[in-house]
Amino acid sequence: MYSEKVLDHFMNPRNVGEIENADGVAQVGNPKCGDIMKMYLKIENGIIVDAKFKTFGCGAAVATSSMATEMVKGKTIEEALQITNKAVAEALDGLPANKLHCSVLAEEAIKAAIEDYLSKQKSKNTN
Amino acid sequence: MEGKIIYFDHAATTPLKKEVLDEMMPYLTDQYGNPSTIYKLGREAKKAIELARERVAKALNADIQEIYFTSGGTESDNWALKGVAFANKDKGKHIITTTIEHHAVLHPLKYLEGLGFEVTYVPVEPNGIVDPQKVKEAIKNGTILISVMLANNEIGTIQPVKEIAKIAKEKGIIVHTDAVQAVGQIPVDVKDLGVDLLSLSAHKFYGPKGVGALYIRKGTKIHPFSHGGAQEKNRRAGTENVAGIVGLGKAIELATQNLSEYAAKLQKLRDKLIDGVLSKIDYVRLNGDRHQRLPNNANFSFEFIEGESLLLMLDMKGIAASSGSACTSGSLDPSHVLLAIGLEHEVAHGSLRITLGEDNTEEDIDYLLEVLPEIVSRLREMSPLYESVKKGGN
Amino acid sequence: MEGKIIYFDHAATTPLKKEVLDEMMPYLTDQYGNPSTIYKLGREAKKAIELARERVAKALNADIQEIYFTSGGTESDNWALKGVAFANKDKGKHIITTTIEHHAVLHPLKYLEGLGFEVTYVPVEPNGIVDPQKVKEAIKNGTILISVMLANNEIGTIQPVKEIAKIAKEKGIIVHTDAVQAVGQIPVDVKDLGVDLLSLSAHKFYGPKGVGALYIRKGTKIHPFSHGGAQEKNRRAGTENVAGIVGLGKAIELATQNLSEYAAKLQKLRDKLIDGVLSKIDYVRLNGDRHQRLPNNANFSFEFIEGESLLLMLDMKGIAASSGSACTSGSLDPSHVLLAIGLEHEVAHGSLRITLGEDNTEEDIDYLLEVLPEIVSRLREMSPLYESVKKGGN
Ligand SMILES: Cc1ncc(COP(=O)(O)O)c(C=O)c1O
Ligand SMILES: Cc1ncc(COP(=O)(O)O)c(C=O)c1O
Ligand code: FES
Ligand code: FES
Repeated sequence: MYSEKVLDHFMNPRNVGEIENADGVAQVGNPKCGDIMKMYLKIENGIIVDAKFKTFGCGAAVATSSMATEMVKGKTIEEALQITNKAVAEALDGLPANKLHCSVLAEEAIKAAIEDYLSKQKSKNTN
Repeated sequence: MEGKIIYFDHAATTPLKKEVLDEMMPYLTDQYGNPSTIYKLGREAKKAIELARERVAKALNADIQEIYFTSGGTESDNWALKGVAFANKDKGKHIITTTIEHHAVLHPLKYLEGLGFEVTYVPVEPNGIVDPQKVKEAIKNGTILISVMLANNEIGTIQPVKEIAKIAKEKGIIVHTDAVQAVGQIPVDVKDLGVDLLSLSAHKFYGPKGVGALYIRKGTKIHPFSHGGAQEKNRRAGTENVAGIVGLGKAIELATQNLSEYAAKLQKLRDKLIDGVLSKIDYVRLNGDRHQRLPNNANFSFEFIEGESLLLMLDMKGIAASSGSACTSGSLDPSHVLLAIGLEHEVAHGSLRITLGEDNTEEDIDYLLEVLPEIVSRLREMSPLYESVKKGGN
Repeated sequence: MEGKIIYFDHAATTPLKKEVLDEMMPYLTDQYGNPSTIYKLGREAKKAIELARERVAKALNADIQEIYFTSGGTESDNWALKGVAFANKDKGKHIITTTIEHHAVLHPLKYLEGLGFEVTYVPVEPNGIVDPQKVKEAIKNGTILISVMLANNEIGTIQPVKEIAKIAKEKGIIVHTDAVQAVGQIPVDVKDLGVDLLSLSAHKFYGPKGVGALYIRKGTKIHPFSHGGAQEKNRRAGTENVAGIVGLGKAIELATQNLSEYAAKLQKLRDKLIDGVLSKIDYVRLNGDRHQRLPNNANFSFEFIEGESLLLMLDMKGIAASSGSACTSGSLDPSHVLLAIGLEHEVAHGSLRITLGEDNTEEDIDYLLEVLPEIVSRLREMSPLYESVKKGGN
């Protein structure tokens, strides 16, 4: 069912936790559907220097969170926004068809956290 | 614990017993005759089937002619429901069931709704047991069938089928019970229960997969489900799964012979498990009635975590168990049973079902009680839901 | 020949091959997981099922997603017919079949007639083969399904399913073929045949009893037959008969690998048998086309005698065979197939079906050719019908 890589990222998730005073934070998903992903980003000069997550969800949800945080680290905001759920799933050597929706959550979490960062920037600038 | 699996999912399926396989083997080798044929090889196969039928009848306190073999619990349920609905539709088109039936009952009923039947789904109480009075209130003109499971496959609650059958009989309504989880766990006596139809499945009591039976009380109006050859007195066509039927017969004989001893052993383990989990872990609840439940079933909900993750971590530790989380099946809604007893979606997602069997020991329970708290807290540490509770709580 | 049985009833069922049982054994012992579960034991069972599906798909030249496992040929036929009828009834309620189909096709169709469907039974020619032109003529507005068997189970005739499918396709009509007797005897390629649905059953080609498959071409509108769990992509509910499915997969792989060799061997034996019987016994006819028939099938009618008596005497001699006599089944009418090819009732009663298999040898045929004439004349000596012929004849 799950690839070795998925199981590895599930059992040893990278970047679990919170970032104090993160530059961008967002929570996506719905506990009703059994999946919530919370993403924390630390951003310096337009580059994501750290990422952490917390996830309530299945093995695929945890593994994609872990992989997504790995993938955004070191990337510019623009690059990070290009990351698709497909790319995350591929980086994990694929997901079962009925688990692809869990990877959508990862893509949404990145985008939402960056949006949070951008809107904070905006309000900083306007203030 | 290297390599060894601790199997805690006996409600999903059970291993085939050695003695059962031994009785099946001739019918997988030399005794390959088709039971419908008249030469010796065929007559031997026929005899084997009839012995199995006798054993099933004896186990259920039924008459031999009331037992029909099927391809499993799902076929038995489909046959009972669709067969009775179609055969009695002139008398009415209303059927009563509960909200916690297995999909093998609910989905045929959904199908029948599409064909113009009306179904009332009686809700269960928070402890997972249906109130017979509510079933009675659901009866109306045109009610032809009531189907209530004897024991629930997820939360293990035992339903008051006998009381319901009594109510139904007064009104001349046919009663079916899905006893797939009950047979081999609690005594099942069709005469005492007073039901007209009863489904069972061999692989739930150490028999083979893909074979089951339907008890049909003499005189019950029902259509065949599979039409074709004259097997099973023209009521269930198809060359018989001889080895499977032989296995079913032996398995039910063994299961009913040792029932009270077996149940007592499992109940003791179950209680140890329940007490242990409730005392060692917080934010946890036991689903289903504490006492009126199968001796081998424990079902918990752990708040803030999700069931599939829990199962995967248990699997890594060599433990096989089950969950009512939707993520297990990749669908959106968690178990309809857990929702029916009033759990919130997010709580239902964090459920764990442990169902014990004869291969389980005290040590197995100890091991589970050792690893489970660690796993639960590890998953909670990862959970954004737990975060807010911790913050709010301290 | 003391003690040994010569088995000449391979159309009724076949012995399970050793290699097939060997592949099944793990799933009857250690690998007992429920394929729907997510831990390792369950995943292994799931993998085994998917390998079997791959093998069936390969054998039939189908796509893997087009293969669904069932409890046998009868269920496959029931599902195909009822499933298509119910799912397409808005388009029409007319179905076409032939007069020589198996009861697993005819009886579901009778049932559908009771539910308001209309069925045309196209007669076959005296050689037991249906004329595609007559099928074409039976098509009308509202024809939704044509079901014609690939090979007949009694007289072994091979039907022009490919031509029929071509005609049907031009009119957008769904085509089902019951290939239960064909698989393992002749090449079966769903794409070449052009059918939408195809039934098969493992126990006819040295696989286990109680397991079969239905090929459903992608896009074919069909309802599920058994509703319940999400197995088989939500189209055939019920915990899978894992060992049986594994056996089906292995059996079909073996059957198609050695097909031409196997068929050539049996055809040679069959021809020896047919030539021998026709030359050694008088007042006998071969039923079904001499050439367009299964390599393993011979079906004779011996005038003035009755089939059950014949079978019992053969049984005494250690020979297992079959008959289309009504007396074999205790019913009144002899085989509908023999009547459909124009046999008088009394002639149909005296029929003998010999179906060969890989365990049969030249010596078996010699033995049959030795004892059969004796038995036939002994029964004729007892027959009042023969008496008058003898008197009239000589
Ligand atoms: C209560 C109940 N009913 C029906 C079934 C279906 O039986 P089977 O798996 O033999 O089709 C099951 C088991 O899956 C069950 O637990
Ligand atoms: C042509 C044909 N169709 C259907 C069937 C039914 O298959 P099963 O015996 O597996 O139910 C048979 C065999 O009995 C058959 O010969
Ligand atoms: S989080 Fe529910 S299926 Fe992945
Ligand atoms: S003569 Fe007895 S059944 Fe035909």
